[in-house]
Amino acid sequence: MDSVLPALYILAAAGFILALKWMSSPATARRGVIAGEAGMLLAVIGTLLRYEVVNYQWILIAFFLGSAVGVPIAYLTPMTAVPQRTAISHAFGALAAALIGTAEYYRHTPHGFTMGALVLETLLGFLTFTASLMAFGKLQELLPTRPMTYRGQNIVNLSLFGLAVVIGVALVISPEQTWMFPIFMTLSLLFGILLIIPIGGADMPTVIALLNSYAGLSASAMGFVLDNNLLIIAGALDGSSGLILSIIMSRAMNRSFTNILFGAFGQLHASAAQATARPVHSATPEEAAEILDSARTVIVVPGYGMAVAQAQHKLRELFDALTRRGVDVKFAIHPVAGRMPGHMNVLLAEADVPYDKLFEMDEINSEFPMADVALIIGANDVVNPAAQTDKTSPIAGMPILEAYKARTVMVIKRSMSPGFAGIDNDLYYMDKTLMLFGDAKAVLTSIVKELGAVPRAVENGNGDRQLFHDVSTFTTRTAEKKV
Amino acid sequence: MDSVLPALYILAAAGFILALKWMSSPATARRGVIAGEAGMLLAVIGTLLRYEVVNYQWILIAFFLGSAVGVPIAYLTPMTAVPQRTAISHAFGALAAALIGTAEYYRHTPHGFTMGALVLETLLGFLTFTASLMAFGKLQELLPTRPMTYRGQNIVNLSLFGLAVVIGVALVISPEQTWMFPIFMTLSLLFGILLIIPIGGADMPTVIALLNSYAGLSASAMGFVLDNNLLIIAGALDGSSGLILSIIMSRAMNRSFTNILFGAFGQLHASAAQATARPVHSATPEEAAEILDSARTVIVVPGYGMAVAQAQHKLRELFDALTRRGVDVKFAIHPVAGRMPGHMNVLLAEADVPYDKLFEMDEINSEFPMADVALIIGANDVVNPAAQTDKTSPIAGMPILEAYKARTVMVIKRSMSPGFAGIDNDLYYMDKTLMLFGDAKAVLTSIVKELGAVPRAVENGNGDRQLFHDVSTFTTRTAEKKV
Amino acid sequence: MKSYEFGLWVFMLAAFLGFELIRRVSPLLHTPLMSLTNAISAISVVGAILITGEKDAPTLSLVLGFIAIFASTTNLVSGYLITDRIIKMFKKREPEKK
Amino acid sequence: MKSYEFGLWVFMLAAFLGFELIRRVSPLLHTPLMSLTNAISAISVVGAILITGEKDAPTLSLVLGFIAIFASTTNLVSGYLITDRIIKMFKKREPEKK
Ligand SMILES: NC(=O)c1ccc[n+]([C@@H]2O[C@H](COP(=O)([O-])OP(=O)(O)OC[C@H]3O[C@@H](n4cnc5c(N)ncnc54)[C@H](OP(=O)(O)O)[C@@H]3O)[C@@H](O)[C@H]2O)c1
Ligand SMILES: NC(=O)c1ccc[n+]([C@@H]2O[C@H](COP(=O)([O-])OP(=O)(O)OC[C@H]3O[C@@H](n4cnc5c(N)ncnc54)[C@H](OP(=O)(O)O)[C@@H]3O)[C@@H](O)[C@H]2O)c1
Repeated sequence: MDSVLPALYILAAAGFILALKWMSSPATARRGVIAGEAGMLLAVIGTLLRYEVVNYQWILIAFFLGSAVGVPIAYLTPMTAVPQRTAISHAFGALAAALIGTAEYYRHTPHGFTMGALVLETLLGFLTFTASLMAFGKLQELLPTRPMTYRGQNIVNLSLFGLAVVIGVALVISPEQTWMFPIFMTLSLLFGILLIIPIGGADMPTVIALLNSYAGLSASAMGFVLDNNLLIIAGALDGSSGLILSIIMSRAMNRSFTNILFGAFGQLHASAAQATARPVHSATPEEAAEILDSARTVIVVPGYGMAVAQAQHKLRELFDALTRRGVDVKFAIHPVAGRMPGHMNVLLAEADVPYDKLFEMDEINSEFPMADVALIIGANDVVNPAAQTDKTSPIAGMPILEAYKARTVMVIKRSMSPGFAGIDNDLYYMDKTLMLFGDAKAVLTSIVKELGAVPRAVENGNGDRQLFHDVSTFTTRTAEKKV
Repeated sequence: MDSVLPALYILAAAGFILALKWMSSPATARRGVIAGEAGMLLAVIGTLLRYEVVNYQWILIAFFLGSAVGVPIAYLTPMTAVPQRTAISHAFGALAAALIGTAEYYRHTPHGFTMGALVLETLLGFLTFTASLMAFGKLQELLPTRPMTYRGQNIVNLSLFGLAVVIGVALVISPEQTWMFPIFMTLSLLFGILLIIPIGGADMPTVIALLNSYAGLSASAMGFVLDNNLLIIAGALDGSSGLILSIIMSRAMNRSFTNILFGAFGQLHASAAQATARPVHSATPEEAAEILDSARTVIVVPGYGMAVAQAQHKLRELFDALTRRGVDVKFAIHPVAGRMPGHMNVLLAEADVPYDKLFEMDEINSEFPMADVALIIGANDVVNPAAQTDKTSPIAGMPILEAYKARTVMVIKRSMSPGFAGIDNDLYYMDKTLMLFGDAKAVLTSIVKELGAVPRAVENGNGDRQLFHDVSTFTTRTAEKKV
Repeated sequence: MKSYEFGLWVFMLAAFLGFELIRRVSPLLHTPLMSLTNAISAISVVGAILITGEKDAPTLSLVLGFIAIFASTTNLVSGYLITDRIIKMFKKREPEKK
Repeated sequence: MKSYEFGLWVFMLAAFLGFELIRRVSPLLHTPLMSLTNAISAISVVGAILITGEKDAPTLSLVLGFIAIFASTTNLVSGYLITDRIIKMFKKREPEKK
């Protein structure tokens, strides 16, 4: 037995590693999930069999309750709510780590290096717990999503954090002073809340990835406390995953961590969106259907609005209808379209769009000049040419999808109101741009219906397709907020 | 001190990891070498400072002697001899590991798991030692390079290996039976020699990579014996590197390990190369210079012959001359061109060809149909269309550079004799193929000289370049072995 | 060697490995990646079992451990199941390929 | 925990890491990669120092250790220097780029 248990743990760690390795491509991803599950199973069995573990009843009850809660969460969470679920799950994970650290402290009161690890574990655990709960609240819109700021906020937060660190160090030096522990706990919990208050709801995904990283580090620290390699490894894998994702996100938004954590960005620029009354061309779904039908190549740019409107299934229907008519349809996916990494990919996959039709920014940008139509569905910042042209813009330097280079640009959104970054988009005022105002799902439904009615362009006797519309003839109206 | 030394080791390991990480691209490769050097320095210092180490004089003398031998090797080895140097260095490394294991056995006679590791260490160490020496001998042509086979060879080898394993196991069971150790040693040494005898010189690079892997494993095993993590890590990194390189090589040759180790491949097919007298077109360097000068795009395919002839510098001159004349010149590098992984890249880099002109097989294959000239210099197997067309060919299924799709194919080699795989190449007999018989360096020298004499095609009043030659007018002669 | 020293070795290697592995994950799969790492972080369940199941665990350990097991099991179960659910959505359309 | 058990952890992680790292190395650099790993394998020098420098090392240890230090130092020195020499050859041509 004594030589089997360590082997189980090593195999469990290998399972987690393989899980991440196989996650690298869709073809092997399922195998990855299975490897991860196998790893977890081995880890749990390997732990239950350890000779120190003698008391099973509470464990089994907790297992049962946890599964009873976990299964419905897994099956009932709509795909659009995945960010929230991720947040709440970080809260749970961090809470577990923090509580284990607390229990260990009161039971064994370790010293030296181990106590240092324990302090780190509980600090990160508790702050990630409350911070993730706050993030959940903002994403689920239980809390106001706009950043809440007040003068001197950063100073207050930093001093609080400083105080927590000081007490933490004091605990490491003299672990016997148990009266300090509850204070330390409270400060960590409080800091988690204060950390999130000034951050806008739209910045949550980056913050969540960062919290993922903290939760991972907390688990690693627990591994040092309990002298358990498996915990150290799983925590380190988790920690690096969160860190990399947040780096990818902030890079794709061309922003720094400090800016996200202390910038209260969403607030700052919300005011920049004064609806200057400039004329735009708008079109009806029938007109849009005609144009799409006569195009040879269409590039669809989905964004956050598609997610909100849950329009992915209708979009698939449009894709099918156009493909059947011989139109070449591709999807251009910006790395931060939507509100979490890979958001669009998941939604489109859910709606059965084949993933070989989805293209990353670098792959597709060169194709926009050849595209007849760029169909933008509820995306805004990710196609805003200001990022390239206006050096003073808050999104200056952020890489964008160059939809403005397509021959015709069609935009589905409800109004002229801006997106996450809160800035106006010149794309909408271009001569070749047509606005299709309305909810993404509703507009797409109409277009699909109209497409059924329009006779196929290829059947017009004219073998080769040609764009026969002149955009400038469409209704011109003055842009106003519609919502 | 006691807490500094482990830190030095951990940093050393991180240095090795970063070294490999930064080796991934030319831009960071130098940083990688420095990280590796720093890691090694930390490891050596960290070891010298350990309290067990009290006796310095022998160590310093050995350091000195080793450096005295190592420095000249590093600076005097010509680039074409890098494979041999690699082989001899594996021999040294493996010998070190084996001797340390031996010393440890006689000093402490470990038991159980540790003894198992020791047996593995010495087995792999000794066999890699002799095998690498043999490989060195074949590559340096001190030994006959053709595979030496006899009936029942595989059986003899396997029984010898089996015997070594049995004695090894016996040693693990009762380590006190010291009389077995010399027998075990001798068998391991012998097996190393016998392992290489049936393998052809041209298969050596793959074998060397495999030996690299063994040497790494041996170092890892030493880490288990001496209870030293740094050794375990460095050995494991080494071991995986060798394994991956040998997998890459055998995959690019479309062969399996077993086939290389037991196949005596080079021998088998040497007989297939009967010079069936078929006519080929041959041309003079002047004619070649004219054709190259009038081309717009030239793709150069270098091979083993370029390495043997040391023609890389002349090739660079040709590249410069053509580029100056406005010809677009690219280099197509097959993964197993030459005799070791990355062989062509190093030689061309040595001759100052910018590495952004070198293209891997997958990148360039689609460009051959658009190329005016494919200039093949001492390459044979890597452009043999039989790999795609002839299912019975020994290289069937090996991915090739599709030089045969170019408008004109020019081949520089000394004769009609085959390359490493020993098979005829239909490419040479195509109507659009011109053979330039001679040593690669000599032929390239003449072409470069002629190019100086030919007036520039673009200056012929005719703005656009055009191919003005008709290949079929060139001398036709009957193919015969020339060497 | 002290045991935390071994811990540092393991942590260093695992952190490097994590970076290399995650950097390779296609952006296509970033969402399931997040839920997978979530599920993996439920490994805290191991620590929770250890403190709850111990012989003569004090009530505090029992209560905190119980909550910790509950919380991590929730993560574990929902994390893997939802990852699986998401992954299943990713498919090439077979008929189109042939 | 027995010390070889830790060794197994470390070995597993390092082997995975090695695979991930090496798979990423551009084929352009396979030759210097081989000499770099060669140089790294000279880490045997650590073991050699340990057996040679020990207090009261028997003559056998001294002799074998001496040879081992010599052999690995040769590798170490020539491995790094030649890698450096090869790497220096790889350069983009600057004037061409601008
Ligand atoms: N993906 C990530 O990981 C991540 C993380 C953090 C931040 N972000 C940020 O999120 C932004 C994402 O850009 P994005 O272009 O996808 O979105 P966006 O810039 O936020 O724009 C979304 C647009 O969708 C429209 N919309 C909302 N509901 C709609 C509905 N029901 N039907 C139709 N349209 C609707 C909105 O206009 P109307 O109100 O006029 O309809 C809005 O302009 C970026 O700025 C990015 O930096 C992303
Ligand atoms: N790169 C690796 O890692 C590696 C490892 C193991 C095996 N291999 C094998 O090596 C082969 C490499 O293919 P390859 O196309 O590069 O070489 P190859 O097929 O061996 O052909 C080399 C050609 O160069 C010619 N040649 C020799 N010396 C010459 C000189 N001084 N001047 C001009 N030409 C000369 C030879 O023809 P003449 O005698 O008529 O001149 C010969 O046909 C493959 O079969 C591969 O599988 C490669």
